[in-house]
Amino acid sequence: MRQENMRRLISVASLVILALVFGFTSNGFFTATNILSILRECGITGIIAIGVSFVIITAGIDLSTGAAVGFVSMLCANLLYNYALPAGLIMLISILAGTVCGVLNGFIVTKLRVPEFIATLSTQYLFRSMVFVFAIREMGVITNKKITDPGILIMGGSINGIYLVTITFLVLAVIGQIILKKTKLGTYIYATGANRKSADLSGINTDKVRWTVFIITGFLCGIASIFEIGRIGSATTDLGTGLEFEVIAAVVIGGCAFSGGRGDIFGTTVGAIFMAVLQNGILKYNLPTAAQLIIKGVVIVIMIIFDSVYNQYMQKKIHEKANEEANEGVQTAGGEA
Amino acid sequence: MNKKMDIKAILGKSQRLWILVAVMLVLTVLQPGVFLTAANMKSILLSISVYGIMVCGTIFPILLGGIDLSVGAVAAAAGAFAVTWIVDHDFTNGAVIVGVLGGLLLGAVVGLIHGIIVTRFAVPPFLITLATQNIVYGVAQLLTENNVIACMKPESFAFLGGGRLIGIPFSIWIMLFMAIISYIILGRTVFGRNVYAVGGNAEACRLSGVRSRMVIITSYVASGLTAALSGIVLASMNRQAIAKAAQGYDNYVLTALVVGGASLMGGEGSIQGAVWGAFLVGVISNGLRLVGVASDYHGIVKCIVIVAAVALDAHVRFKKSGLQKSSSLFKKKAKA
Amino acid sequence: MSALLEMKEIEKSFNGSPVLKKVNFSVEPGEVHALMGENGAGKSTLIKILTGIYPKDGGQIYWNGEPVTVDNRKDAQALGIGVIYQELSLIPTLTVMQNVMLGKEQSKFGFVNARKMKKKVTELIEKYGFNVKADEVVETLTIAQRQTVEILKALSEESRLIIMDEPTASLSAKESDALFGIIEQLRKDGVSVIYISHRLEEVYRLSDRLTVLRDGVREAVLTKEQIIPGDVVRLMIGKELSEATASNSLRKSDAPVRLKVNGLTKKGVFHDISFEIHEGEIVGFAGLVGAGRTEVMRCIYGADSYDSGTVEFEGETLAKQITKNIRTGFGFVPEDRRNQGFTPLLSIEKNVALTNYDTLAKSGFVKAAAEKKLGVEMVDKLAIKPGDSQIPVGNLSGGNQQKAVLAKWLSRDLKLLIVDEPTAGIDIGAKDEIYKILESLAENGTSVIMVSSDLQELLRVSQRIIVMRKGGIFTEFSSGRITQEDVLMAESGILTKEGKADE
Amino acid sequence: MKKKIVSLFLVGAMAATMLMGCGGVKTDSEAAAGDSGEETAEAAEGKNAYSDEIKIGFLPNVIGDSCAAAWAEGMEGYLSNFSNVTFNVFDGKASVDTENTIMEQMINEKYDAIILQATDAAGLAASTDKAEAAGIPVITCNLDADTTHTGLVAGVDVEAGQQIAEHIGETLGGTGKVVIISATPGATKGENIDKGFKAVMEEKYSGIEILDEQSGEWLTENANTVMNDFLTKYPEIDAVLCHNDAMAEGAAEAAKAAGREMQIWGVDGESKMLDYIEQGLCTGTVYTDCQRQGAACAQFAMYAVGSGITAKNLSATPIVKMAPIVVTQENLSEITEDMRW
Repeated sequence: MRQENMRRLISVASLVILALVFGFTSNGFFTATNILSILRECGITGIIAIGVSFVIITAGIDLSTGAAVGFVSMLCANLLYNYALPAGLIMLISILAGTVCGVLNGFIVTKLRVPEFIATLSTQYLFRSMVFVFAIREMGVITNKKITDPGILIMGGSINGIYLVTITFLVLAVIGQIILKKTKLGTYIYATGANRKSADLSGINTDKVRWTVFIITGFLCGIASIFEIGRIGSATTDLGTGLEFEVIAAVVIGGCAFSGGRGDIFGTTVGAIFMAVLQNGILKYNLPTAAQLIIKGVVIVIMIIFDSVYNQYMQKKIHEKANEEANEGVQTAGGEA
Repeated sequence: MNKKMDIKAILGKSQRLWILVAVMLVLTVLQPGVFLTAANMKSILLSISVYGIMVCGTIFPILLGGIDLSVGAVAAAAGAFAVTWIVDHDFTNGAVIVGVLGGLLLGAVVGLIHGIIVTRFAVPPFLITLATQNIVYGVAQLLTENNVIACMKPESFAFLGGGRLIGIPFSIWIMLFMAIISYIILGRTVFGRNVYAVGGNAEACRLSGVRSRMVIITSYVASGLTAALSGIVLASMNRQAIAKAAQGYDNYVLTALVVGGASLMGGEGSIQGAVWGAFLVGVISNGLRLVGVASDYHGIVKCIVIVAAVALDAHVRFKKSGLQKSSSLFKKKAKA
Repeated sequence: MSALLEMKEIEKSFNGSPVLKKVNFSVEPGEVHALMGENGAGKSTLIKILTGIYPKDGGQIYWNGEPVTVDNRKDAQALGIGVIYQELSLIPTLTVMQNVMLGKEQSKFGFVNARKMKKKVTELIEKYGFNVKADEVVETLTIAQRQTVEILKALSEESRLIIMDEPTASLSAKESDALFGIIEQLRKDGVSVIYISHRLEEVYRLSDRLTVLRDGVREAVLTKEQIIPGDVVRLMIGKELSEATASNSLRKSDAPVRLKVNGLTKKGVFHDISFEIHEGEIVGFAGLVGAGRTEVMRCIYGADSYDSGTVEFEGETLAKQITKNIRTGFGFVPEDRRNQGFTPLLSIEKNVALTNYDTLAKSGFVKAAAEKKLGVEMVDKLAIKPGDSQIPVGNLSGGNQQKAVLAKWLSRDLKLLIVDEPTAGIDIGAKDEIYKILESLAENGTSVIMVSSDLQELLRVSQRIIVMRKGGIFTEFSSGRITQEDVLMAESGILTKEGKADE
Repeated sequence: MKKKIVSLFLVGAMAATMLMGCGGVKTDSEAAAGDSGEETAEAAEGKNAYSDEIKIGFLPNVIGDSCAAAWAEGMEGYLSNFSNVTFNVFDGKASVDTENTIMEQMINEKYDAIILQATDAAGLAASTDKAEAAGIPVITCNLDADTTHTGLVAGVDVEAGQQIAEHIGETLGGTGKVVIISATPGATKGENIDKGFKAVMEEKYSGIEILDEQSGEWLTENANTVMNDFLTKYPEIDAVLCHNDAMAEGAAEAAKAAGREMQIWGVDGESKMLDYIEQGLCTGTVYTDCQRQGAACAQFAMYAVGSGITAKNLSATPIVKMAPIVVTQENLSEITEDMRW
């Protein structure tokens, strides 16, 4: 338990250090507006990252989230434009459509036994195409339309400067953390990821768990889509392109291991904020785009390496401790024999 | 019977590649006299040649259970280096040689860095190569100064991507040549044997005296090299260097590899499978265009074919092994 | 009185080859029923069908006389069947409590009641006096502690039938005794136990009845009175094996020294290890789990680094590099066969070739014909079953896997072979073959170091026995005949015989 | 389990609605207008173009292609005359998400003017509104934003499509077969070219058949692939319309390799395309002087900064149009060396 707290402390510390570096070397980083807009930027990534954390903790991966957001957003925009459905219904449809995306991913993974990476890579193609199926066309030509429904646009808004997406993200993160740590499902997610075979042996339906995490991810993609169209005030065909990689980067920087069984939503939240801070801070320097890219890459590489070195160090310590105890055990065993 | 076994062996023992045969059959019927012609096959091969070259090197990290997502960026940077060097040195043949070698070296260096980071720090290659992708694209931007650098001469450079040998585009020859080299390395050399072995169990290999680290580093270098080569071919084909060249090619490469039977867990896959995989993706895109399906909807068909191919393969394997209960879905079908 | 469990005419095939042929098997309430058989006889498969992991091809299972279907682990659990697996099946990142209660959490609306569960697990731990705490994370525990968590898991299910598959494989003597105590207690509580083990003396001591499987057929069912050790072994393997209880005559070798280890130390793991190995000698290393034997061997081989001390090989200081040591004539068969011994997806041929490319390749290119020839040769020589060098090693049974690992080294000009627990989890027939291989190697001048926890094996094969304890060398037996008891006592720190008696 | 999550979310949603009910929630541009209430008054007077510190940002759809480079060059050329102006170029990465993020940041950093090439007209409307509400004039370059803003220096896309259609129609004599290699589906510029092209074809040249349209995703190599497939499928093609020059070059290579001759048209007029036209590989393009277009944007921006004009003072977006110049081999010499980019 203490180790877990130590790890959290370190990840928060690295976030703070990064923020301090930006704060002292650039202008206008530590202003209320900027910090609020950083929290806004990480909102959509963060909401999806909660679901993807679940997936990665079960040792899976989801590459289709960006495309799913694109598809759901376009579907909503289409329905708003063509049928002028009420905002509440649109939100429901959005969440439902996202969930369906998740159901499909889960179906391909568990029922068709296609590995997660391949399954979600191909549904990424599928969802991208679905965007065009629902794209609004005029005389056969795609014409993206502005959304005028205030109920949707308000979702991109803020209360006293705090964006709704930020609030939702944080609320969902807390719920996610509770699911992971306090519920049966959470325990099963860890068990499935750390050792699927023995989770199966313990009577856990791991296929069901894996399916569930995909459904949760889809559900969250649906929620994220509402904020996406609320913010942009439209849905465009390229929406969400590359989002899946940002999400995965946030999740992994937040401490979830690809090998499964490790990480939590606290870490993911820090990871999502870290990525947003990095993106925001780099833009502050007015550097050429090349330098921005290079700095971003270098910082992430350093973070990953640091994380790995730290983990190895902790593993070694655990190992040493176990060794010592084993030797003590032998001692007592021998003494009494 | 015997012949059938041979075809199976060539296809890399993977059922999923039979999908290719089925797809080609359907297209031949749909587009008689158009699809199954030498000219069309040539244009399919040409369309996959650039990432086909990448596949020949990227398969190495994949076989090790790793991944290289930076191939697109490396291609852009290498192409940018070659072209800018040639442009800056008066388009001489000498400049072409230096430019191409320099580009390849750049790719190799990126691969080397990946290899060293992956072996030294035991970090997930997925994330590392995703991050270096930014850095390398940054380098490409530096080289091109965010502009299009046209390079219409000399002939020797244009030949790499645009020339023809016995009526077949030279980039196809390069792809085939690289595929054969990969095939020989994987199938006939100690290094190739070691790649499969390390991908299956790195620790066992270390204890058997295999220099696992060297194998891993060399594999990433190979991936960087072929990515650079394909970038140079692409630059030559387009007669220009741009910083955003080859974006998304990592996706094409992965698709080709997984459709071709490679397991992302490592230890499984073959170069012939990967080339067949790339070819299948090329055939689908070509076929959809010939049939006249708008490019908007290609993704739907691609998704179905990939899932069908991989699911069929998985199903056959599970059925054969008898170790796991077959998916309930197939069970129901069997009963019905 | 009807049987608690009855399995009738169970059938199962893998890849078309039958593994179980109409097997009958039954367990009475409150009995300890041993299930015996060589590796590949079908024991594990039978158990996996019983617990719903594999679907059966034919036959019927009866529970308390009622026909039942067991489709998954949950079904088995609902009936009251608990399992302790040979391979540890815990979730390393979860706590002891979470592991014990996995799949049977006490919860309300999906939320787990951690306090209640912890109380339950703690009570159980106290009842049996185990050395773990409920909220420790499993990955921080020792192997023996993890084993106790496994047992806790089965106990917590309040099962009426507990299956134990090689439960003592990695337990110390004291821990094993504790386990036998638990089994006695279970028997008294009316709980039945299916006990699977290769350690015959445990089986003879514990079991009320005994079923022998051979090649997927039930060979015999014996009651306690009918159990005669020689008979059981004969039934298992179909021939009689002499089971020596005392060692060969131990002796010091006069041959030149091949390996000289002096003051080898790795902080916190082992210290001041010094010994010599002569040409053509088989030296056994005895000791309890955690005594540091494996670690010493890995350091000598060059797989791990050490802090101080020297290792000399034929008078020259040894490199700390595996590749160089292999060229010098080293061979190494690791303890953890599955994770360190072989590459499961690759064929026998390619696994064997892995260490032999210095002769099987020319300037980096593999001589495919020679590679194939070696594979076939090794399969024939070691009788690896099934006799096809193209089969992936992962698909073989444990004994055949171990033979494939040994085969990696046998075509080389070996000067020193280190084998670590060479026969763990392997049936008697295969064990015997492996001993013969080691002996013939020694006859041809190869020095063999054998680390083993199997006392019978140590006594049978070794010419000298070095006993390690708590990271140091405790004593060495190098003359006369000794018994299992002598070694056992030494491992626990009591000297019954003068170690180096000839001095 | 799922029920639990849903219900928890619903509680959160209800809480949010209650907050909204209190009138606390503001959309983005409302908030921006509120924040900068005082500043707007100040900005209405404008800044001194020669002495005040002025920050101008340029956010193109994507950087790395020749158009963006030429625009940036043109802007820099003009703005470098003012020592008090700092000028920054960003990368929109052809993504609405990225452009919105960068827009927001420029607004936070109180840029004095933003020159924007909107990846999507509707997609950037909200951000543009927000900027304008915060008193920052937005000048769109080439691609419009679907809302009233300070100015648009319009590209020639619809017109380019029309002009090319006219040219093809005339030279083919009203009958023939045409294929289109289009932009990435959904890209505004491509859709606009298509609109112009198809409208003219339908109206005036009904004898010309549009055989097929496939996407080359802006890329030379993809256009080459698509063209190869067209050549395989259609034994007779008289003209090809490509949505940009890069794709026209790829199509030209494919046609050359197949030994077929036809008209190949691009749009943009980058210098490499002019070379292709000179060599007879391509037929023509619609040239825009992108450097001058960039300079015009910069001038527009400086005018807005100096005068303090924002969308508030306007009822519709003022538009500056660039002249579409159809370039073929005959008039190639009119595009002099210094006009090439």
